[in-house]
Amino acid sequence: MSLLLDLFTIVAVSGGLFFFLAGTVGLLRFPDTLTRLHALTKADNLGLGLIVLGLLPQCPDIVSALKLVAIWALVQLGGATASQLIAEFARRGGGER
Amino acid sequence: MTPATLYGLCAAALVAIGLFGLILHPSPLRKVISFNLVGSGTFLFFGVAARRGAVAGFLGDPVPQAMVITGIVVAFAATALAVALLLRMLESGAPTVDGPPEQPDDLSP
Amino acid sequence: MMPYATTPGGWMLVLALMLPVVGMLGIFALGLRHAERIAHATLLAGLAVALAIAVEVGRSGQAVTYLIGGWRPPLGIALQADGLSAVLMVMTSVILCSVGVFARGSFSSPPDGAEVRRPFVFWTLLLGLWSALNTVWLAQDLFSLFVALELLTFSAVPLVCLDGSRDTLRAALRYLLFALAGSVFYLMGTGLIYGAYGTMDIASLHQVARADWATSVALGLMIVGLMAKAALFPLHLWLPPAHAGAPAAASAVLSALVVKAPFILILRLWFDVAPQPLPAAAGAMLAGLGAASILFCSIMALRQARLKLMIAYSTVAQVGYLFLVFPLVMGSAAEMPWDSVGWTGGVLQLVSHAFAKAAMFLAAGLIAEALGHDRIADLGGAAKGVPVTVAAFALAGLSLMGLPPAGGFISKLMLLTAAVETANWWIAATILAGGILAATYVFRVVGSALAQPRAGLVMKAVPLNRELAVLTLALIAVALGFLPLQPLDYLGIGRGGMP
Amino acid sequence: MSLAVDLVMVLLILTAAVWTILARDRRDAVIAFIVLGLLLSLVWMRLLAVDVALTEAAVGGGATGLVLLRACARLLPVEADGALPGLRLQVAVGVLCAVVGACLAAVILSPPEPAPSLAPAVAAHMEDVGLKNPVTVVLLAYRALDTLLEKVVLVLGLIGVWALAPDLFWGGRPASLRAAVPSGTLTFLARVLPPIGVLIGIYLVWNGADHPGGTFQGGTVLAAMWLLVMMADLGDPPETRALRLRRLVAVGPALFIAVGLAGFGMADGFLSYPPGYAKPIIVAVEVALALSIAVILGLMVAGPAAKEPDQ
Repeated sequence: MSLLLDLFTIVAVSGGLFFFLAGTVGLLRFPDTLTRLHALTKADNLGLGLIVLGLLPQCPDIVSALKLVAIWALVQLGGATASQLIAEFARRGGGER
Repeated sequence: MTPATLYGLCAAALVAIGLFGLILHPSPLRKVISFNLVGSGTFLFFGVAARRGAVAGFLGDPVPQAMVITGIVVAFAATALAVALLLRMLESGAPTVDGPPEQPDDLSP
Repeated sequence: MMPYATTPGGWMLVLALMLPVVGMLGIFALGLRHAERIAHATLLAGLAVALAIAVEVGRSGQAVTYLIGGWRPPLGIALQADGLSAVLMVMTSVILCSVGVFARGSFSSPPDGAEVRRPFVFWTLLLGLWSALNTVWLAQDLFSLFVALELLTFSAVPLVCLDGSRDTLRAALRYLLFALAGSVFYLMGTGLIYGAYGTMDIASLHQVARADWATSVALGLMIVGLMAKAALFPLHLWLPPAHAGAPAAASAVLSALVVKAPFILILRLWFDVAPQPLPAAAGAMLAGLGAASILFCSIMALRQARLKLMIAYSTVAQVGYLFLVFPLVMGSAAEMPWDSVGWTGGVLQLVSHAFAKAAMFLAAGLIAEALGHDRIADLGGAAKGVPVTVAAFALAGLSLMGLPPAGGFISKLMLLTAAVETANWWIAATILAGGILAATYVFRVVGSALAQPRAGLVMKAVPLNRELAVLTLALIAVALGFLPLQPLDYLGIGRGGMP
Repeated sequence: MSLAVDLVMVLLILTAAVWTILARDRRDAVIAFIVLGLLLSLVWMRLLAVDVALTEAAVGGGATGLVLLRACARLLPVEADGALPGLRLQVAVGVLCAVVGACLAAVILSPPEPAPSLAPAVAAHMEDVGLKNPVTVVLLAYRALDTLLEKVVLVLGLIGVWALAPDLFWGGRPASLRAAVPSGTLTFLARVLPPIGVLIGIYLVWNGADHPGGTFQGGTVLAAMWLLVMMADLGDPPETRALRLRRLVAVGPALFIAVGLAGFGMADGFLSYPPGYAKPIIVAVEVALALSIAVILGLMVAGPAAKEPDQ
């Protein structure tokens, strides 16, 4: 049983890493702020979700598992707000440099 | 080459880079940032001493770790005071103290 | 291994530290209405505590020690008042009390009880500065001394830009940047010392210090950092505009006391922490910078048009005298460094300069209040308007120049004899040249103050009690001149445990 | 293999540091510094110093970054503000810094054997204090004087920041922290996050006695939540003359000193705790300190008074 869980963890975490990589490539390749923002938020949220999912079976007890999920939720909240603010700033023509 | 020694060398490099900025940058805000860099390097030296002193079942020697926490607090207070002083210096275009400061050239509306 | 044990009078050391902090927090929490009462009560109580500690040190013949929380170093922190610290604490409290009396005039809270910025900030920072100074004199732990140095910087910098004009703000920012750079260098040295010895306590370091590469790099960094904070010659650029820009009461405390704290730390590192004997070249280098300070900054003082800027430059010069002590004491024949003439001469120079410089800055403040400006060229009529202040300025100048019977004379003579004994002729020459330069810039001011006033010069009256506060400081500076001309054994108390 | 991770971390840090110094525009320098702050908190995790990692993340990346960003926002972008003086000077200063760095590296590369440590001494006396987190035991028991003086440094820093207000504005409210253009998203965040943040802050303070955490880390999180509320214009910065605010700032250090002085009577000296009662006293002092730190940090970021006190 634990072998299955370890296998699941490896697959999920590596999937997450792949999405992070995709997000970073998107950040470097895309032309303007809004598309970069799009790439970043989508890939990173999905990447982090997969990593947290992958780590859940490794948690010693339910409390630390819940802490992991809480961390994931907070990063979602923070990330979404930050990207909204940057998008509004970009749409208002800020950050032309 | 233990991790502690590696981070010690990184600390030495941080101090050198920060000192370079502290001496050369004419703008006070950049000097404050460079001071924080040198501070981070200095705290890493305490961290290396703490990691090497990890005995008696502790993950690290708690005494230098406590000193680093005190040092970080003092460094933050120093940065906040320096930045407030810098903003007030640039705002106080007018030498008179009593009236509200009129806007000099390089302060955003 | 540790000579520390809490001695009977030890609790007074804690009082000396905590009294100003409690006073400052009281003023902060209760507002300005009570500020002056709290400040004066704290100043008087602190003076009593400092005198009691000095008496206890003299009576018991050994250092008064206190282990904070009952924990023995190297785990805990020890406070210790040896002869030197007791003298410094009494000096600090006497100067702060007279500055308190002087400042009552310029920093009084308005009668309607409304809270105003300048007096509130002045009284809180003055008490904060005092607790920092007492910690520097007493703490035996290198990291606690770092926190004390930061406490000192945080109290002193806002005092410099208290009047809020643009150039004092620029001077305060430059002072803060220099002080922070010095503190971070000092902290780096402490980090390396902890990495090498695993303790921060001065007494234990004294017994285990090895003359290896790590220790010399650490002590080198710490001393360079402290030199920046003590405004020694190449790193003195921040001091004159900062001390001249501050209000009179603040610049008196800055020049007389705040600049001395880093020097005392260098003295402690040099003679208590460093493995003895230290290379003579290092001592000569420090003395060389000190001599450069004396000559260069005395000449700069001569060329100043404003009185307060001239006094600030003379501060840097007189601090240069202190750094001459290192080669004189190391080369002396006396078996213990503190039995040598140079050590007593250096400490006496520090104390007499503190009283003389405080009196000078306060006198300059009163002259500026009376005449409305402090341009040296036309101080004419000051002697008629504020005679007691000009007399105090002259007496303080006497001590600065090193003319008998002032304290400065005794200290410079002791330094001179030490220089002759240890055949450091260039130091002897510097001391004499410094004295002559000091004489020229003091007489220039006194001469122009005695000149005939311009026609129709109207002068503001200055209350007598403020002038008397300045006069007492000047008289103390002169009274120091009646000390005997051989090493004071009081200064050697409590240092026996450190061979 | 783990050394490779550290090597990558060191390379990342040095690039961020060089970028901070050589960035042409100050905003880029501040952003690079914030990145550096977060990387450093990872380094502290690698050095197995969890309390310090929390502090570095809270301050290095968070509070200091916020102060510097607000400074950038209030200073018009001067072009190429990061321009360095002449090349010859750069080379000279570069050599000097390289020498300092080399001396430090040489010291690091010759560590003393066995590495000196006070850990056994800390372990030996920990049961007298009754707490299980060694760093908190050192901060609040063995070296309690340092922690007390550090809080006094914070209060003096606040007085120093307030002293920069013009005489006319003394006692008034600091400049408003709200963004130039109000944004609905920020208001949403400022309504959802603070309750969670306050809970996390209290958890950090409460947990600090036995596990990593502590007064300063918890206080910084509480201050961040207060600043977030003020930034979203849901609350104005308080009047600096309000006595309630002043007593909130002074309550932490004052209680710490009172407990310390009480040590004369109840225990064997200043800042020592009666045996058996050490833990409840220390936790009480920690709660008061965290409150004061949260208020002081928030006020220091808000800055000096910028408008006349309300009549």
